[in-house]
Amino acid sequence: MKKRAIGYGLVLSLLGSLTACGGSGSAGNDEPIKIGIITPLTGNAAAYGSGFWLGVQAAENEINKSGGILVNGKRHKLQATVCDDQFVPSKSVSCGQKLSESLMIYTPATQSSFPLMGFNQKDDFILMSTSQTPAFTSQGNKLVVRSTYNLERQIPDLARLVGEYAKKEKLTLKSVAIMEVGSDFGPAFTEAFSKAWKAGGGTITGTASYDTVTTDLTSQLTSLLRGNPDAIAITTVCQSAALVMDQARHLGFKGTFINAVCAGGTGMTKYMGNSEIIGSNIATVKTNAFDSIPVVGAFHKKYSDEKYKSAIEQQIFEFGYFGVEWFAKAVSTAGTTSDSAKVHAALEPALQTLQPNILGITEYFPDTGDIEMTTYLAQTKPDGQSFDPLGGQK
Amino acid sequence: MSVMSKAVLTRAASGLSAGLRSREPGRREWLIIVPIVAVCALLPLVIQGRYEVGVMTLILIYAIAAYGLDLVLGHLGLVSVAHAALLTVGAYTLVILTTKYGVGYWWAALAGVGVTTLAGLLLAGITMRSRGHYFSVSSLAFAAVTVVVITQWTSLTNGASGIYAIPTPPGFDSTISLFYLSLIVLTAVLVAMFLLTRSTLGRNLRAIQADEVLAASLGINVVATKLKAFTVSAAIVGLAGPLFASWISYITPSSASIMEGFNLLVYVIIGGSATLAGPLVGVALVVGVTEAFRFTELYQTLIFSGIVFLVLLFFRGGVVGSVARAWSRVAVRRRGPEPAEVPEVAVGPGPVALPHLSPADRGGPAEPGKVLFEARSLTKKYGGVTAVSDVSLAAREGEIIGVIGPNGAGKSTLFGLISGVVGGWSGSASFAGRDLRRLAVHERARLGIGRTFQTNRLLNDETVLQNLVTAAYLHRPARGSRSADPDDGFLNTILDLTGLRAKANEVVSGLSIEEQKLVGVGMALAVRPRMLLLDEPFAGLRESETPRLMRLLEWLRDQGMVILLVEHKMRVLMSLCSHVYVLDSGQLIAEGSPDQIVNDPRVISAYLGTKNA
Amino acid sequence: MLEVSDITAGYGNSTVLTGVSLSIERGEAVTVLGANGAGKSTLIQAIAGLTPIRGGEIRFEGERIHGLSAARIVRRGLVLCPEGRHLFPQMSVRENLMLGAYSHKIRRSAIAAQIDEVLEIFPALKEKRTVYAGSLSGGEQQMVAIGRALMAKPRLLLLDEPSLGLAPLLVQTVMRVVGEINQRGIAIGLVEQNAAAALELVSRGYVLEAGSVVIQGSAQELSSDDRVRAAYLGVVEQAAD
Amino acid sequence: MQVLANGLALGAIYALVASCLLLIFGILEIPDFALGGRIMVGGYAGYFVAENLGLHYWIAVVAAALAAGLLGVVSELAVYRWLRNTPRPLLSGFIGALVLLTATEITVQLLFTADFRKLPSPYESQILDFAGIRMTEQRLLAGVVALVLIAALHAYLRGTRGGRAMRATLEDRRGAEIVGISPAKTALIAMLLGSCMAGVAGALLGPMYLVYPTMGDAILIKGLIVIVLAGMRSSLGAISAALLLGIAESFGASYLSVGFSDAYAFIFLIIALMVRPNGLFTKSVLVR
Repeated sequence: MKKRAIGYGLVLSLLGSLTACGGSGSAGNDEPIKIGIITPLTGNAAAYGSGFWLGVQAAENEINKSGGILVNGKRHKLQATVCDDQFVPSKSVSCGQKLSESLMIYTPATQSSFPLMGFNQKDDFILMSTSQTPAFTSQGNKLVVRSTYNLERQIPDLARLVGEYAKKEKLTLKSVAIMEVGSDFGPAFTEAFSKAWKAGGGTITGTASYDTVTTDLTSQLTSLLRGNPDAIAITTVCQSAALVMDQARHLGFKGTFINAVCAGGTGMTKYMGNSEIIGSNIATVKTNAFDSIPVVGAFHKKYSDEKYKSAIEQQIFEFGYFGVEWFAKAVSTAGTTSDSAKVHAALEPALQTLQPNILGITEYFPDTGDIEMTTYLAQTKPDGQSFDPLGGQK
Repeated sequence: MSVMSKAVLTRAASGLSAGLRSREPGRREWLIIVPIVAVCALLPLVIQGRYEVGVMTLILIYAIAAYGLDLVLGHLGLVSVAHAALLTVGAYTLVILTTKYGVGYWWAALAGVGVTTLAGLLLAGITMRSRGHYFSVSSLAFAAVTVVVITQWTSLTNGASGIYAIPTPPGFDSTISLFYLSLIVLTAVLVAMFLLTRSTLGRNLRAIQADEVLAASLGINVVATKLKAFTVSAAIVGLAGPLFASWISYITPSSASIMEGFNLLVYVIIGGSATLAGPLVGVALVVGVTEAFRFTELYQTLIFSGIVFLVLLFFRGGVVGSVARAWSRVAVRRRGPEPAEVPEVAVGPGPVALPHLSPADRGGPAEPGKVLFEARSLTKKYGGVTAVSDVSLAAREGEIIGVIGPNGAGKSTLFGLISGVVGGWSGSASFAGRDLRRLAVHERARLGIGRTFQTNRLLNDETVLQNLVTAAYLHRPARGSRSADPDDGFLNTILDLTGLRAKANEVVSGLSIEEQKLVGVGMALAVRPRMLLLDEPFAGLRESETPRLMRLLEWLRDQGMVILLVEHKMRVLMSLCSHVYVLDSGQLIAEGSPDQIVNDPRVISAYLGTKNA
Repeated sequence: MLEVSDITAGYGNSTVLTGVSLSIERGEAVTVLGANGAGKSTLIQAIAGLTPIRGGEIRFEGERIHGLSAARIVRRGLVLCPEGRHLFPQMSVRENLMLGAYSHKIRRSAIAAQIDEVLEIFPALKEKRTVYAGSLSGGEQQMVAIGRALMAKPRLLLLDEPSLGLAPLLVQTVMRVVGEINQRGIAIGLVEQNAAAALELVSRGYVLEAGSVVIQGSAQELSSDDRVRAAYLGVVEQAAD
Repeated sequence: MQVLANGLALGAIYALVASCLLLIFGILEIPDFALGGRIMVGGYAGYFVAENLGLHYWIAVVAAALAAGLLGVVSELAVYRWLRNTPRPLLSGFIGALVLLTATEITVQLLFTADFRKLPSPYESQILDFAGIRMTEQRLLAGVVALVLIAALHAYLRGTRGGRAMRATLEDRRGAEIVGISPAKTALIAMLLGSCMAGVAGALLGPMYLVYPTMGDAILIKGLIVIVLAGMRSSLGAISAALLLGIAESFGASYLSVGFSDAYAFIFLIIALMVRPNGLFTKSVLVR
């Protein structure tokens, strides 16, 4: 009886104290400019989402350390608030509603972005995303912006570069099998890549779909390898791509790997047991993979701290960082702390002042929210260093 | 506090206090719905802001689904993780119809309810025969397959990318109006849940949850009733689907995941399963608390885990169940025990005659001497052991037949064969000209075979009257009759015959063994059998109680009923039975009049003991 | 030896036993009679530590044993042979017997010796040592159950309905074995429905009705008590007519 | 043949996890979802010993067993023991175990972040090629160790006093209590053994599939499916069901649609339960 009473007390006091805490939000002092971050901090995608949030925080710190954002001669602090959505759409919506006061909400994935597209215009906030899905910018939403490629633009580039690579290395690289991840990106990649690849005279020998939760891919790979492909195209982030490559090699695959998402480098080698495999991996990369690009090298040097290592290896840190930097510059350029449309339009001139940048974003199209980005082909050496086999970067 | 509101609160408390198993709520317990809905309706006046109202709307929508789940969980005791998948099916139906086929919102929503119901029936069909963990894991598999099907059926569902720009219901496009629409639906669900727990279906579900074998022996079609429950459950979840789609405005297969289904379960458990307010309170607590502690980021999940553990350990009936129980305990201490609920049976001298029991309404008047039941060469084997071997017996109308034999001789198995609980036997059995072989337990009960069990099987958490009302399921009054007594006076008669009138409103588990035995007999009578199988009804009765039951059986016999009586008390058998069968090790070793039996040397050596022989 | 004073026990909201007291002396055989549901099994389970009591006291050889785990009670020499036997059906007879000695941490060879000793009492089980207990006949299973209880070296053996479901011949055998065990100096607490057989065996008895002791006395007193004759020995009287 | 080998390797691991689940379920009557957390903790323990301390892989495996075993014992003492005494242990156990899984995963993430890690193993880079069937040594090792552990568990259950006590508890709980077997102690030992084996599973999987907070989830669900298929009581049934499931999955993914590969296990289960609602390997038993 007594134990029971203690239990009741414990639960009630816990609930009570927590609700009390929850109620008191922190109020800003001099009208900070608010940016909302919706990202998975727990669950399967936690590693990815946390890296993104680290990048955002790094940019926020830097901006606030330098006194904040200058708008019409007045300095405003930047305030980034994070909301963990675990990649669950209903949580993304709650997060979006909670952060709808923000001038911009920035998310690191399609899963977190799409749920907000229903109300970002009504609630008047810019929606920035690292979504590569074409639909993100083809819906006529006036307040969306990408901080990465639209895959419709990138994938044909990839197919073309791979073709050039094969010619240069005198490799037989005609038939490709695709391991697509069962999210929105996989099928979209398969569609775009198949079209471009076949247009270049290649063939697709098969497609297998899998869930990122699944770690044993031997069944799918055994099936794909029956088509004797010259290469396997992989559409997932590095640790998952590493699993595919490892297991394909173990099953006797000797060809090339084409990575659409993972750029290789240490982000990949740390997950690979067999370093010989790595040399045959080629990938499209955005500028940020090459330390040899001065702006990228400098940035990586600045954030060489252990705590950023994993986020930078996953190439998600830079996206978090640059999106915030770009946004801050646009607010400053637009000269407003509240008019989202004006800020959205100002992203264009702001980008011009940020050339060259760590992501290699060269152009911005305000009408749709799409961007243009410099991409390269990368090959990873067994020691984890990447280089451009086509000679664009050394 | 006015007298009225005090009464309401007391009712409410007792309504909420239904702890772990569902029970029939009092007639006025629906009053608890009023404050719930009122508080919900007023909340947006206090708590404003798009985000806050949005969260509250989500709570209402999840609550609707949680009630649907609780129908299966609280009233059938089945732990389903597939209900989030059902919700998603409803949401997808709306979304696909409105965005791809341009169907109007309301029609699409209606279709959503329909398709969800069908999906629920499919789930029921797949899992119907599984119980306990088997059911849970089957439902888990159902959810997993739903996710895969939605993901892979790209042409219809857009696959993993999901569908966005989902319309809101016309006229309810603001956050606040969607909140009130959800509240209206939830109110309807609350009322429906209340009515359902007091309906025949509710009673039958409780009977099934308590004891499937008992339920079937009362003539309840267990499979059909479960199917009905699943249908209603899925339909309620189906109501939540379109609302959810409109609220979220973007839907992906992940809403159907096992984790989401598990969350729904947690809501119900935390709030209090099988209570009227529990699921809503559970959703509000869990969703509210997690939203409130979002700022703690990762620790949010740990806090959540801690709360779930504490509730599981200390709030054993969920928050609502436990708080209400504690409240009613305090109330009882302060004011003395609550007066028993107003008896729902008119008190008065019941009719002495039992016209309902006359076989007249069951195909002709009783013809004493006519063979009603006949069995030939009944044999039942369990693995290598023969429990009943080549037993033949017959029973004539207006006869009490005794079956005796040492424990384990096969008497209970024999009863099981006749009532249908035990299957897989050989031989033949017919009742009133019907072959029993292909008939299920409930069908035999409907044909007029009633029974009691050796170890008394009753609805222990319910009152005597509720037990009888449930048992009288087959003979409910015409639609529209409001009387709790389904057959004016019939249950009254049973109460008189069994002498249980004074205890009509007492909970069965609190009765003495004798009284519980009589409730068992009363329940068997409420089925209005032509043949009554009584398994040791006199065992455990005090000598003073024995004559009453004997007179009752004699009287029933005189009404033309057949009684098959397993009993150890020889004096009782001697005076009641016209014919006695003796079983030993599954075999019929003797039969005849009681006098013949007691003098049969085989019987003396096998059963009565050689000592005096 | 065993002193049960004024115990109350029950499940959930219902009370099964109210103020039951009884005692068993060293080496004595005592029976508890009662109808189905009178509380006999609850009483015996409460003594063996399988059902908690709500009030009263249970002492074994002078020490309080209520509240102790069943395992500790077994170790003290109070062993139950339960109703329904509760054998391990998919284990051999030998293994079942071995487990009977579980609470005494002794060497394998000692266990083997003890098994041989027990099998002396049940010669019929000797050839069935390696057979699964579940495949034995009811009578054999009952023998294994008693044998298993003996393996724990009891000073007081409680038997719950040992004749349940057995043919009369086997009932006699079981009762004879129980008598033999008693003669070896082991006290017996016997719960039986078969009152005639039980009263043959014991020196004293209690009659339990609706959770209370209503009659107690020596076997002769009980046998000649009208109420007992009417309620529990009716069968015998009828047969004698 | 390659497909069959893939399936058998997979099935052996399923069998190991299923055996742990079955042992714990049999004794504790809780579907121990949190075993997934202990597999993961085993993976992490192995990672730290092999990568950070640079010790040999086998020491890492032992460390994994110890860490997971310890966590299992703590879970039993701090959580499960109390959940079993609630009025609806089935439901409390179901919910409690799932919540415990989440709590374990979050705690590990808070301590070590959600980063993926590679547990180094000398056997991962060695590829065996036997008559056209290719497999890494690690994979073969995992399958063999899994089967050896299962055999060891059976030897323990058959041949020792403690093992007999455990089997007795599995067969007749009341009977076990009556002969003086303490249910609490048996539960603790079952948790310890099951968890240690789960920890080894984590260390075996780590080199092949990486180590991260949710690494145990998928394998756990497969294990659960296996024991349900097997009827939740039969240990030999569980092993057969595990191998069957591994092969079915492998063939399904290789020869049927690859898109549905993750659903084969579930569809397999649904069909099996429709035919045999209470498991494939259950016998009807005489209840007297």
